[in-house]
Amino acid sequence: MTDYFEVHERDGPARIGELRLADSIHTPALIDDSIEDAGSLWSEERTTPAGDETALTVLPHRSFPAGTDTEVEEAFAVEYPTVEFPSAAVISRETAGDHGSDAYILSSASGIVGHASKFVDTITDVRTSIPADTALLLSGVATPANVATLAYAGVDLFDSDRAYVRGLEGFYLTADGEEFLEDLTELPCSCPACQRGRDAFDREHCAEHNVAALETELARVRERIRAGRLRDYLEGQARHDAWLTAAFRRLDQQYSYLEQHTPLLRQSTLLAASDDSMRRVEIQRFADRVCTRYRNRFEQPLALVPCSARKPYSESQSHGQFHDAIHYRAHKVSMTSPIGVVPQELEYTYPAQHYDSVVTGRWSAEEIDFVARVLTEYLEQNEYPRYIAHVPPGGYREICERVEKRTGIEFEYTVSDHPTTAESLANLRETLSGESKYLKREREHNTVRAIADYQLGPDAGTELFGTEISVDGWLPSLRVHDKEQLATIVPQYGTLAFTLAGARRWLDSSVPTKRVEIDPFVPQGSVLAPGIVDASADIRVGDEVVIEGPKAFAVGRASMSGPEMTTSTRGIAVEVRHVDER
Amino acid sequence: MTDYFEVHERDGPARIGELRLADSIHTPALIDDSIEDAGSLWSEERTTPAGDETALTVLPHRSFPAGTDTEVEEAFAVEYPTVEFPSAAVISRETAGDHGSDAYILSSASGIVGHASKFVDTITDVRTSIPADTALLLSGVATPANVATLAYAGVDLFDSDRAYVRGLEGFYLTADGEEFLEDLTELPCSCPACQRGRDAFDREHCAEHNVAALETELARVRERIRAGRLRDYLEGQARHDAWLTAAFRRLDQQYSYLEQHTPLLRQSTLLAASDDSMRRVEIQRFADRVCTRYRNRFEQPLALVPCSARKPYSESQSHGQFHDAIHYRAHKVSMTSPIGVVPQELEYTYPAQHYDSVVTGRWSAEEIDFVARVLTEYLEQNEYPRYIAHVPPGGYREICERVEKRTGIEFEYTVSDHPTTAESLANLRETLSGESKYLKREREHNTVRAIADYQLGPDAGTELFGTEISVDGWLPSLRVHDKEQLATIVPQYGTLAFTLAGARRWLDSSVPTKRVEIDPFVPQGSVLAPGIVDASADIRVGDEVVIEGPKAFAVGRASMSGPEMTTSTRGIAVEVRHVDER
Amino acid sequence: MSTPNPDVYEQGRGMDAHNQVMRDIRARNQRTYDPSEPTRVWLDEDNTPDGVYQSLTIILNTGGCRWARAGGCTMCGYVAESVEGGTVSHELLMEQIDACLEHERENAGDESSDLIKIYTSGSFLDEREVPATTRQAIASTFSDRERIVVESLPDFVEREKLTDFTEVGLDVDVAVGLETATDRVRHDCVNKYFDFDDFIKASDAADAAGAGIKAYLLMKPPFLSEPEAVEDMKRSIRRCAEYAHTVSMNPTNVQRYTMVEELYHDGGYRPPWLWSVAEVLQDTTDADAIVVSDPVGHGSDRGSHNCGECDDRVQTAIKDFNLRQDPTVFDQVSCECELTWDAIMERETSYGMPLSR
Amino acid sequence: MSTPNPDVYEQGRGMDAHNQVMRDIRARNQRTYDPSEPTRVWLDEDNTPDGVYQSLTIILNTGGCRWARAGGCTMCGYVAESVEGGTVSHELLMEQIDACLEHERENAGDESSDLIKIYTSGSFLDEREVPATTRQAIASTFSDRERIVVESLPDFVEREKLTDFTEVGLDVDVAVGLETATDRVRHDCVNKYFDFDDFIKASDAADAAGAGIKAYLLMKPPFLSEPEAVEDMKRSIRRCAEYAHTVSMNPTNVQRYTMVEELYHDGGYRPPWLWSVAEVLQDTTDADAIVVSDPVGHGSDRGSHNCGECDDRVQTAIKDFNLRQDPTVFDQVSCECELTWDAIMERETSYGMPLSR
Repeated sequence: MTDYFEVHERDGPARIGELRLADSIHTPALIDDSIEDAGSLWSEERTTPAGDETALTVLPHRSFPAGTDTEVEEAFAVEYPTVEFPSAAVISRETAGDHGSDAYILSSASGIVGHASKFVDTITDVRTSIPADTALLLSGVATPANVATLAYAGVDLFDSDRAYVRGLEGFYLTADGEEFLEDLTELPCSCPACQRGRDAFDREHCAEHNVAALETELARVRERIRAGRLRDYLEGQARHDAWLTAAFRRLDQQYSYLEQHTPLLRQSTLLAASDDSMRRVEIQRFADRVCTRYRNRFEQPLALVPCSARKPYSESQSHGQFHDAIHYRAHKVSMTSPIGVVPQELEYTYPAQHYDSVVTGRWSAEEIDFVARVLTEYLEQNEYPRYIAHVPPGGYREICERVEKRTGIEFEYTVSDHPTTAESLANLRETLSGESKYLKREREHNTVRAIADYQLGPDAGTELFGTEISVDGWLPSLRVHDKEQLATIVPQYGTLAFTLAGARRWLDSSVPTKRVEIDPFVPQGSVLAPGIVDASADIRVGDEVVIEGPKAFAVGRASMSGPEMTTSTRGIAVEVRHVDER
Repeated sequence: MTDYFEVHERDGPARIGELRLADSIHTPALIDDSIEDAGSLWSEERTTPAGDETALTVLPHRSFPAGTDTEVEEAFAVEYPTVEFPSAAVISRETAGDHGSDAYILSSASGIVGHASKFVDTITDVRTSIPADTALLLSGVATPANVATLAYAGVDLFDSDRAYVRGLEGFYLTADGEEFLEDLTELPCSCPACQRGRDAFDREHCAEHNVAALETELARVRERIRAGRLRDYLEGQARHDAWLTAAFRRLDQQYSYLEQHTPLLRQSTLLAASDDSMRRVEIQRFADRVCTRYRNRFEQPLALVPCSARKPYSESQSHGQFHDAIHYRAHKVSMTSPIGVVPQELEYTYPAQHYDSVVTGRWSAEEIDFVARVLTEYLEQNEYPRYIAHVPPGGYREICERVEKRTGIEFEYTVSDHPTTAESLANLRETLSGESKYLKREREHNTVRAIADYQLGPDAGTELFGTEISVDGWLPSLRVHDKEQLATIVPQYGTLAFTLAGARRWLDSSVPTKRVEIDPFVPQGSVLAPGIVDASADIRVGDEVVIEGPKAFAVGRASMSGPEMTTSTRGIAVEVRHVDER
Repeated sequence: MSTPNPDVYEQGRGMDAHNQVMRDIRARNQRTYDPSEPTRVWLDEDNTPDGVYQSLTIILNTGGCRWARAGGCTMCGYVAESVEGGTVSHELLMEQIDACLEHERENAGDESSDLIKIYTSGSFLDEREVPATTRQAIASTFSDRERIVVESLPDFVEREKLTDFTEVGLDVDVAVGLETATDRVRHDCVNKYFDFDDFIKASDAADAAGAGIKAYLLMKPPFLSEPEAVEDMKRSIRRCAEYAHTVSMNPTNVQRYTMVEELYHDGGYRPPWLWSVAEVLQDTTDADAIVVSDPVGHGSDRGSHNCGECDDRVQTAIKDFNLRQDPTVFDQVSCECELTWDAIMERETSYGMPLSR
Repeated sequence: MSTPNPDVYEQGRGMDAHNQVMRDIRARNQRTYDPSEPTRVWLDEDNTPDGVYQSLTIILNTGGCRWARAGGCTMCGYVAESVEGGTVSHELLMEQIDACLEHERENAGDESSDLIKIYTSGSFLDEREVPATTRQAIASTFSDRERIVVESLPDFVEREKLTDFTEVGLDVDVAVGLETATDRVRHDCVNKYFDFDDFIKASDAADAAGAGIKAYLLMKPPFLSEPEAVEDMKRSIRRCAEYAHTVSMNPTNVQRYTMVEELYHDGGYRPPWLWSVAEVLQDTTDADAIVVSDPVGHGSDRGSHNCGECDDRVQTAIKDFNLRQDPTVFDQVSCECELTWDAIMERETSYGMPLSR
């Protein structure tokens, strides 16, 4: 149905889309000059407009402004005709659904923007109700300050009306807020309107500036989405307004909505610049999987160590020293804010080697709470013969002591001042004297299995790679074989990529498979959404998936979530790695 | 000595200054075309340059780049000549001091920018060593992303060199960071260089853009300083880079440096958008003064209530309801994040009616820690016959329970679900039945005394207004009389403004007076820095001060801190309210 | 009531929904009123076909509009001010009239008002609201005046009722709350059940009695954007002018316990700009009727307003226009916010409104 | 050593400070070296007044520079590679020479090098480093070659020592680490104690022995900006050319346990750009000497480098220039980073450096 909108890139619920008009618009964007309103049915009877590809035509509608009662909405709801040109249907939270249009205009926009909980509840509801590959348009609300948050929540199209009118009202808008024009001594902007200088600058120039600032902010948002770093941006920018901060926090509370839209892996660094970073899906998901899916397969004692600024940890000087002291006689688990705990096998797995955080030596109460909670859960799931904590005093130590109280475990502490002093390292070495060493092969096998657990579910490592496998290559670029090659660890993400043989083994195992069912064709390079019959609901962008159809068996990496695959009619759904004709 | 630099406005250590060249430069700013380098003494012997008012002349110098050993610095330190034109001396952290120049150039800039703790330690050191009314210049380091933090720490002058060169190196700079130009699909900026579009945009354009972005950011910084809202800006903007976040956090740890520069009051709203806001001077100072200076003078029970979004609390609907239920039978103290606790007498006092915070219903562990600590200290200082906690479940209740554990106090809880339900309000009303009422006069007297405690020190309220006073006006605009008028409460700040009679009483009391000693003249409207002989070190911007000189006795409000008054040679030091010739 | 057309089913559903919602909203109102006092009474000056008169305006408390009790108009909060039970006796109604005369004496002294205007927030000509006896008594009470205006829905306009007034020598006008000449808007946005044809019939009946029609129009019911509302008013005034000698075009104000208030509260409604009122008045001087407007609560958030700076000046110009019908009065007022209004008129859509507050 | 001038006091203090700091820095180095092995040895091609020769370069381990032991040059880390104790016996020095000859045989086969270059990280002509006996034995060892270059501070350049070589038929050059012709820079930035006048005297002494002078210059000691460093080199090359037939102008590289390394580590120093080297070479073709350069560690952060893309190409051009003295070799290389270098040359000041990494 969606002939004129396609999603190209995703960063959480935000996306880079393309509205395929005569001149394509790359969203999130302003639609200003490319929209034609066929008019309201409240004021007049209307006929279905002619429409063409030069503009998005708003089909005749009865809009329900914010505050309209649902009974009224039901009574006056209109049926939208099927048309052959790019079209938008006007909807409310109540009437949101698949009306066959390319775009949906939410008529209550003015009532939800500025109100964090209404906004988040409405947008998540609407976005879930309309097809994934359609654009959501909010008219008359976008400002340079709010548009990043709006796009982050999943809004694709905007107009400049609000920013323009606000300028005429004497408000100077920027990405960091709104000022009375008359309060400004100078103009903190480099747009053409602002070049004329403060004295010559009137309200019409202010309106012009506001639109330029909005366009600039949208370009920034698009660039951030392309880089997979919109959330990082918001953690700073949204703080300029209390409602925007509240909005992204409340969105974090809509975990399942965000989780479905958050990729399993990214190339870019995740910047944890505030305690809010801990509530990101990437962080919560990692902590959750470590506690519920992963299990330790080593028999040696636990050696808890602090994380390092350098990633992966193993490349840091301090971890080099820990490694030397441990000398294969303990299972190294790193404690870190904001990630929680990182078993040595998962040091390469996103986001364990992809985050950067603010180092001031001070742990916040939130950080201590979070890491203590994760470590407690981890230790409740994984038993060790001994528990060694090679951690410095302060936050790390406090966490360990909390965990001791909760779990009854007693740590052997090996650091008095700092973990990398000669004395501390000697302590660690001696504490482990007499412990058995694990072998290189064991370490490699366990790494492969741990990543399988993490990626596919509890016990997946054992189910898939429990016996009769061999591993070659160098960490983290390991290859797993049985008779033939089954999988490889992708070093930049620390995840498994399957061969067809690996995919078959996965399918045959008791581990739940992420499965994409396709029409009778043999995919070349990628599977497009229209060719998909069904897809597992738990598929996330970046997940390994098995593709099955009457004519082909294949394996690849998902470019859409499962729900998006089943509701989309356009766009690349899976990048295929290997394929067999049937 | 400083003939060519004057500070006009202050916002923490940041300031709006004026470098009085032929064309004045308003700082923080780029000095690019207005600096003349008389050259390095490392490479050649130099003579004192001619110099004139068209530019800031850098006197012949031996600069010590980052990493220079202090012994070398001492051995090669130069004496700067006294000159009659705008001049800058090149200094290091070691050689910083009063060299008689208008500006000081820190030669180790490239070594400290990017390193939070080095940066903060160096700048606070240097800024404290050079006179307050001189400009600090950091050359070759400013970028759109870091310049707000640099200015916040107290740097006044910059140049575009780094931003320009970075552009030629292919880095596209914005206030939210740095991207490889080649990674950009489009240009998120509206400056003239970026108007040409991505395809035609080369590295020289990128350099041009970077400089425009830096200039724009500086304009934004200046506007934020003028509005008293630079810190609020940083709490968002600085999060785009881990080192900048670390820098403002470490600066928060330099409490005495920040405190000296932070005004006692502001007109603008303080936005608390993250847990870092709790470590702002304004917040810490309020909490500190409530716990150490203020004391409760009511005999009624304590009624702890939650804060309201509307400020002052008394104007909110919920506090209206609490007020009705309490009906003068308890001392109302509001609990609030991020302020801590606010006794009813201080509801108007900055920042109690000047903050806005993010409301999501969730309390962070940091917030709970902070408010619990403040409430504990408060209750250790103030005893009540009964302790009633009219607070909702969740964070508020958790805090009360923590405080009960720490203090041994037991609260009477009067809320089951929500504090404003009819049931809860009835509970509160009934709990207080039988308690005596305080009188309107008592409330007014205690308000005046509480503000005096807060503003002037422990027991100030009793010492100054303990007996024989009368109060008229309506809260918060109260006037205090004995025989003549002594003081007024300034309603927008909730602080006392003294009359001459009030000032004399303050001076005669045992309460430490904030005193400014001046030369023999009669100040008209304001006292300028050069007229000041001495000033109390604890004077802060916004403080009431008593002015004494051979020819005049006066009272006014400080525009500079005490240390700034004594080290400045230019600028308005005190706005005089009343003056008597002697 | 309405003629069969393809929208019937939908309209019926719409009306049911509107009524249901309005009933729920009104039910939140707990207050009751004293039936021996008029709802309101005031003195003013009015432009009539015979010139400018001093006027006495009476809002009779008659127990409220029957239609409103069923749900009623989306913007109307007057029912909220009516008595409990729903009917007011002849005696009480006459007590109200006496109170009004008392008010007139106190405020106008000797000078009695030549024009009497009686509104009931319902229909004065509906005998379930105002019994024939009362109507006749009132006619007789005011027989010494020049002209009387009585409010009624078109259904109740019958020649016989009007002759009660003409017979005592009063010129009589029926004030009809037409709201708009566009049936679709009147039905779906205002939730008023009659058709323009009913208004024409009422006009014929009044004509037959020698009475006049004063049409009341409503600028910007809910669900219309600012430009749609302005357009609707321009069209409506021109159509009404064929049947009414006077058109009172009034901007919606946000009354308590109404659907409009719900929208307003949630950010989905803004009362019309005073510039819009001025625009319509200026634009329709060609219409063959006196066109007046009386923005209630002008300048407040809930009333018709501009930016806050110019509201009083524009209101004064409107008042002036009401008396003089001279569009140049609007040339005397200007404000920076006209730019904003221009932009709203150009940009506001029904799916992106309100674009300003 | 230096002539009295108004800077004496300051210079003395400066030298004391530099020496103290350098001693502290060097003290951090814990490593020692085997005195029976040369510090380094390699084969290369060299341009001499008589044409291009195959050369054998030997860094003799002589126990290190006495000046360096007092503190020494701010950029010099060679002392770190010297033996403990500080003197190496004749026998061990000859063992080192044998090892070098072995290296030559292994790598050059039959073709023996006509040019021998002996450096000591100190002064070959200082008899406390290399006893007269050893010097003479080495002269005799290489008597079958064409030319020998020996390193020395100017103080030790005496006619008698040089005739040891001329007498066995070797052309001889003294390699003098002049670093810069500007006394102020040599003293304060490099911390080398002699004056340009001492260099002139040494040149006279060499002349008397029929020996030549090869002057070594240092581009960009600490405390100079990029443009100052370039300017200093251009001036120095022109002044040296009057006394030396060959000038080897070498960019500073960041050696371990040096003051330069301290600055570099803390962000206060960047080695010179290769473009700066090229600029100086191109600009000084008018000087009456062979001018060459051999950037050590080119392209690395610690060596002379450009942007990382073009380093190898520029280095090749420099090597080419060394042999051909043809400035057009630099026309063959270009890179986007020349723009950056241009900006650095225009903008970098000594109080705002380094402006790039």
